[in-house]
Amino acid sequence: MTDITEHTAARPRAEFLHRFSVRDAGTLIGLVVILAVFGALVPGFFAERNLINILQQSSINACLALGMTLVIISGGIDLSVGPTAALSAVISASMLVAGVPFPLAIAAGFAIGLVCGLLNGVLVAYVGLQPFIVTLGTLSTYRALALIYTGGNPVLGLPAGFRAIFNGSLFGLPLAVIIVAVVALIAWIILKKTPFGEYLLAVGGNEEAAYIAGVPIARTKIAAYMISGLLAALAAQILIGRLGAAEPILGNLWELDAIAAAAIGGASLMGGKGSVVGTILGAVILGTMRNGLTLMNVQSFYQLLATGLIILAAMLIDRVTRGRG
Amino acid sequence: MTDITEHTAARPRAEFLHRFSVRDAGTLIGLVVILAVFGALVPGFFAERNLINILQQSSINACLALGMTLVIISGGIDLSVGPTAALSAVISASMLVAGVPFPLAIAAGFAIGLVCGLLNGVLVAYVGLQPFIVTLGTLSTYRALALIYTGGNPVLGLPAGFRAIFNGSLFGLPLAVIIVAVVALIAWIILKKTPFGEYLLAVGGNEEAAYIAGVPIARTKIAAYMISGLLAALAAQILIGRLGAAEPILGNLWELDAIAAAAIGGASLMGGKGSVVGTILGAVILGTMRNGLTLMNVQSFYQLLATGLIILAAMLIDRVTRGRG
Amino acid sequence: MSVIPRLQFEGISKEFPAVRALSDVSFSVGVGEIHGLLGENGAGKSTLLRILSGVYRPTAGSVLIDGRPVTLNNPVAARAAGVAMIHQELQQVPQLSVAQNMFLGHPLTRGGIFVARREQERRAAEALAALDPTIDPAVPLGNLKVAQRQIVEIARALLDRARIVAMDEPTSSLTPSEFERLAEVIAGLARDGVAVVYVSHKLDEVFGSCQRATIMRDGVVVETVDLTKLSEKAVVSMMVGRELAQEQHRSHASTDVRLSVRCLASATKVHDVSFDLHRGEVLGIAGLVGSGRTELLRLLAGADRASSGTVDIDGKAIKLSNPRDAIAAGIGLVPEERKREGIVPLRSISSNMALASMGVFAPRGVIDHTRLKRVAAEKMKRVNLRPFLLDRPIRLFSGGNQQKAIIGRWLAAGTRILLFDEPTRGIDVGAKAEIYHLIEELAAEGHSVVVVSSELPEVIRLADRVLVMRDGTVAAELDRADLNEQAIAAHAIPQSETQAGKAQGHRAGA
Amino acid sequence: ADLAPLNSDTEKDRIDWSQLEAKFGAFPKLPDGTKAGAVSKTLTNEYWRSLGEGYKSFGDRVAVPVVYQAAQSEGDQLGQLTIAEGLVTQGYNVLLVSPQTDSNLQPIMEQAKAANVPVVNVNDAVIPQAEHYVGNVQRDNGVRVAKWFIENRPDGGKVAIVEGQAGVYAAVQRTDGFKTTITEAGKFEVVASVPGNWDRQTSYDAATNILQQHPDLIGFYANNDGMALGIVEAVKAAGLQDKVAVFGTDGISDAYASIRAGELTGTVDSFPVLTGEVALESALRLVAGQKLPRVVATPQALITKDNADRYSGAGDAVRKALLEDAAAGN
Ligand SMILES: Nc1ncnc2c1ncn2[C@@H]1O[C@H](COP(=O)(O)OP(=O)(O)OP(=O)(O)O)[C@@H](O)[C@H]1O
Ligand SMILES: Nc1ncnc2c1ncn2[C@@H]1O[C@H](COP(=O)(O)OP(=O)(O)OP(=O)(O)O)[C@@H](O)[C@H]1O
Ligand SMILES: [Mg+2]
Ligand SMILES: [Mg+2]
Repeated sequence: MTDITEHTAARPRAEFLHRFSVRDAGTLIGLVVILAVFGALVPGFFAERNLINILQQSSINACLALGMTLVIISGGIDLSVGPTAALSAVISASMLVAGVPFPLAIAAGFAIGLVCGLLNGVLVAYVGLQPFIVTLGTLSTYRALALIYTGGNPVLGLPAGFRAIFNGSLFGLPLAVIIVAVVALIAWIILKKTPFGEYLLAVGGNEEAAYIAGVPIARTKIAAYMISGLLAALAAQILIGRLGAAEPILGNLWELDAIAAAAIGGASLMGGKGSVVGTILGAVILGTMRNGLTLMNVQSFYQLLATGLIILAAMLIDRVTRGRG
Repeated sequence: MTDITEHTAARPRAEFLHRFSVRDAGTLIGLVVILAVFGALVPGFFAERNLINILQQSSINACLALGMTLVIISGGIDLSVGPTAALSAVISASMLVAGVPFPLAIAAGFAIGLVCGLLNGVLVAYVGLQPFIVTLGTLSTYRALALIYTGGNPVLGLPAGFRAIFNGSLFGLPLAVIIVAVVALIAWIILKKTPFGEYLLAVGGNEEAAYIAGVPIARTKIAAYMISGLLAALAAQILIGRLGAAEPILGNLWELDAIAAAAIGGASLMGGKGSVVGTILGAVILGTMRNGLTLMNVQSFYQLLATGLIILAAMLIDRVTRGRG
Repeated sequence: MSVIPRLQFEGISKEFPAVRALSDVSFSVGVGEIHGLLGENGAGKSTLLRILSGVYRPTAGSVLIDGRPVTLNNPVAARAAGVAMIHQELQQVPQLSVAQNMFLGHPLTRGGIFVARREQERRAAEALAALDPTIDPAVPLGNLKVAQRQIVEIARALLDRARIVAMDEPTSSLTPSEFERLAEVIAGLARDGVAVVYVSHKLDEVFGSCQRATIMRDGVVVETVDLTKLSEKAVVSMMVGRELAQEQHRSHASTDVRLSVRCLASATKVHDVSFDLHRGEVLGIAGLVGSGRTELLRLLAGADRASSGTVDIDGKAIKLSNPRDAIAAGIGLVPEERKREGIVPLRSISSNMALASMGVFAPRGVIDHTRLKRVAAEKMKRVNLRPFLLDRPIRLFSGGNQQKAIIGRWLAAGTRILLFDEPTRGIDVGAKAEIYHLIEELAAEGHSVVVVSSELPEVIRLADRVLVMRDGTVAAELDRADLNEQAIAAHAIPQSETQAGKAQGHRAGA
Repeated sequence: ADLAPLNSDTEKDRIDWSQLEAKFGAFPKLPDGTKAGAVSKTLTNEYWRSLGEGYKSFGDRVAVPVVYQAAQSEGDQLGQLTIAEGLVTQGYNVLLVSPQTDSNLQPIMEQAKAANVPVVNVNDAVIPQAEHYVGNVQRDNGVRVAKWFIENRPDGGKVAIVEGQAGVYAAVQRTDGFKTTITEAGKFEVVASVPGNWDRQTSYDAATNILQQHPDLIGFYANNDGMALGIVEAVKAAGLQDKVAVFGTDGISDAYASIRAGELTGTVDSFPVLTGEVALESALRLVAGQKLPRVVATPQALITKDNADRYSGAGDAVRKALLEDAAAGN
């Protein structure tokens, strides 16, 4: 019926590692199935160019989803990533257009992301409001600030030099993909190897126990939201580099994709559980799906249907292969 | 720091009632503050006609939010209410246009709502998937079905007789308001007076203990989602009665408003907690805000800003007046 | 004992909204002293220790360490002041490994950046060695049984090399032999000058380890006594404020078979269990940790599904696919892990009580609250709930009173077969006597009762007949006449020593 | 050399759609196997579906297959980019794009250039680097409605605007065109300009509130027809249908029906089917190597009960009517 009836065996270390990789393997199987289906249906799907496209198209969502994963592990949620990105984007962009040196403008964008995250974090951790509703409130607030700041107009004409930073390639891979891969590596290290990672799991897993053990609850939560804000800002920089313009309405509905990627990857919205590898796979699953459906020229209503069904299917495959999420 | 350090009072019956009304009183104070502000700023804000407008405009969100509250209490969430409403609306509407008798067409719409809820519930309760991600998946799926069914077109020309059912007035109050008030009363009775209400609170409060105590976990959860689906369908009927047309894109982002109303009203997204009175007040707060901002002719960017800030402010007032949510 | 005590409580008071949990509590603990803290459920022991460990702030009064007042505003400050605490409710993160839990909040790092996992695991293993070397510090804590988790909690406190160790019922789920190892560890701490405050409802433990003890009742100190000069009985009467009648076992068993279990097996732990339970009988089940007792009860309660076997009640075969089936058949389980499996924390005592018998209270679909109130008042009076506040959320009650409410749940549901899993874990002598008395009364009324307990005296006190389980099967059935601790232990321990050594987690239970 | 950022409303290098044949001759012969790819905003709006019909009907006429895709919602910027990138990789000879925003399809311009595929920006949001634009003047939309009020309500009065999604190009332009024109006329007061988020229900509620506060309102202008139809219901519910004029934008079929029924006062039709046909024609002329001006302007017209029939017949009839209009100089 429920997980009450099943209990996991208690066994030594090997089992522990095994158990973890099994979760991610579930997600991986989901991805492989989807790849196989599209590979069979779409000629040229496995062309190197297309595979790179998929990675590139998944990179922004992956970037956000990594931050989202940390927040979710801490027992929270961040619905404000899109507007955070927008605010960061329009401010960086208008500085760039005004001739401010790149590093300064980029730093300002990152600072915006951190401040947005800080505000979310403080309201959740110190004031004690529910994360969902806090970030629902800031979702509107940050978006409004971006719109007011720009008067609703896009900021156009970003310098080519700036765009080159995020538009280049290295070893045949788009820089955006490489940047996100590095971010993923760092996130993985944070989660697996640092005290902060443990704190995140502890705060999300059992806040009371964490408090009694002396874990700095508030600081841990705030840091998670700040990282999420920072990564939203990074995603914004990548995107405006790609588009050459920053719009105040950029990042609409990003939060849903990011949450979907994290959840497909095994993060539990009850907190205390989530995986960097899983999240990346989740983002790639979503990216692959969009790419494949487009190449198959599926009409948009049916694409929407497929999106819904594939999210459900991915969760089912995941559930079957790795046990209850 | 955390709720470990502060605990709410404990005393006999009087205190118990008191404690509960204190929570709702927090929300009520929020509403009063907002009313007072708009009353001071907007001439004619307190005109009877306008107050009725506010109730009428809050009624659809209140209807959804009631279902959402039950789902949230059970420890879940229902992101698919908007698309459920859309699917129910287009199917009822096309039956009406085809000349099917009203009761049958309305019943079909309700049936659709129940089926949508059933599917959500089964995936959550029996398959054991996370509610957020299940309903994120069905959010796309149900929307796609509504779009495919109508080819994206609105269904127009609803019979006047049908529209009259939901557009009438009784004792000077719009029928929609009365219907939702009745629904709220039923929800209140369900929560406070029936075994099912106790089961909802128990399942959301401690699923494992509820299981051992013989609570039918799966059925309780499924029933919550089905009620949410049914109320989405009811909201859809009210809306198409009012607008005279059923659009497949109806109900976009309804879930966020409904969740916001429930959360402002004191429901905890961790489950086991929530109040019908609070939710209704939450919905009226949001409705008042929209109404007041429109009357003040606040420019759209600033309306967005105000929406965000008022959600945050309502939560803050609530937090201050009634202690940690 | 040196002149300046290591730890002094001076006039500590603590008020929760509407509850005065402590008033003017003062006593001191010397360097190297093991000081018992005794009192009934709700006396305020945990509250005092939570103040000591920085979780609560006192309303008045101060704590002195080595003669100097200290501010203990949060757990970190308390830890810095040299206080380590074992909490009554296990405070652990199931997702993290054993070692990570033990070092939570103050991990060992390499270069201040990375967690030194290996080193943590090594040190954790060292701390665990004296208590239970079979626990692997690298497994996720959620995979351990309660008893093992409690040992981890103890080992965590030892890591700190604190000046003061507060232990709030550290042995509530441990067996006597595990206590013995703990007692040695505590004695070692005392030799090193650590002050130990030891809370337990198991008086023999307190008498065995402590010289002095402070007795509390209703938030005030009754007296600090020298245990070498007092009898257990005298201490008990100081705790409860009255004489406790020593009751003897009385059997009410009839010959009618009520429950008949044949060849019951689960997919994992239980193999081929058969027994009969009679009307009015109290059947004890003894065995080592992991012998499958809990799982057997869960099968009977419908919480887990049996893979084979039959269960008959009054001669009729019943299907047990979920707890509802069991409840309908008149079976109710009082579970081992009260917090996780027993209570709905935010709900009131009445709601928790009524949960299993909603059908009774809502014959026409709407709950008859007057009736519910009446029944709740009646049942809670019968189990002697204290404080008698039926609408107060259950999470604010002490463990013993939570347990009483769960028993009340089955009384209200008209259950005829009651399954108790460690019924007096964490429960004080007074309440324990009440629960024993209650169990006997229930038997006298014709209920059939199964009691699983790791405390052999408890089994012997209560049971008309005892099944001894070993490795998931019934190793022996002992009649009351043959009942003694040696006999039970002889059947509980696996035959060959080598086998016992191999089987992880098996610890001598007697 | 970089092109100057395009402003489709003011660009000098332009031609009216009716002049195409006169200036560039009959439709040229195309290379064998020519196929066109198109991506638009969302199919949940009839406007974009009609545009697709236009693509298809012209494609059928000249035997060119057209693939027409759309994003899942109006806000789905990256999804649309993904679709467009897919079309570039799949080797279509020309792309027709209707971007969600001014910049979300920017990368396509570069990728397509690298792949030597011409891109035509069709309507609504304007990519600054676009080399080719086919569409109408968004701002003109609002201007036409304002002019109707100025002509038909000489006494002036209170008017209100219900806007589309905050920050969306078309919404901003239409609102601005209406507001500026009507304010300059002097006698009118814009008492409210509030968001309707392209949503019928939101617009209904907003209109109810506005009417309640300004029962003497003489008219509404909504940024699209769906919102306008919601407003019509609110006006009816308030019993003011004889006093309040309601205008929408887009000319979807429901708007025509409502106009004929005497409920909606009018809409500004921008003839999406015709626009689609003209856009594909222009795109294919580019494939054939013709050098078209940067902007090809497509028609729009204010539709009221008086002229509704003239503009709602079969495709060719409408085309003829619009050609007449063009010749007459509106
Ligand atoms: N957070 C709280 N809020 C309100 N009352 C509380 C709180 N914590 C404890 N109490 C009350 O304070 C009193 C003392 O409780 P405490 O837990 O200290 O007792 P105890 O002696 O440890 O009991 P036990 O032996 O059952 O563990 C009880 O009446 C309890 O209900
Ligand atoms: N060797 C072991 N190592 C770790 N866990 C064990 C071991 N043996 C048993 N367990 C745990 O015990 C469970 C089954 O034992 P069960 O709880 O039924 O025994 P029990 O006799 O009731 O023990 P306890 O006295 O602790 O309640 C298993 O699910 C398993 O998690
Ligand atoms: Mg205690
Ligand atoms: Mg057990």
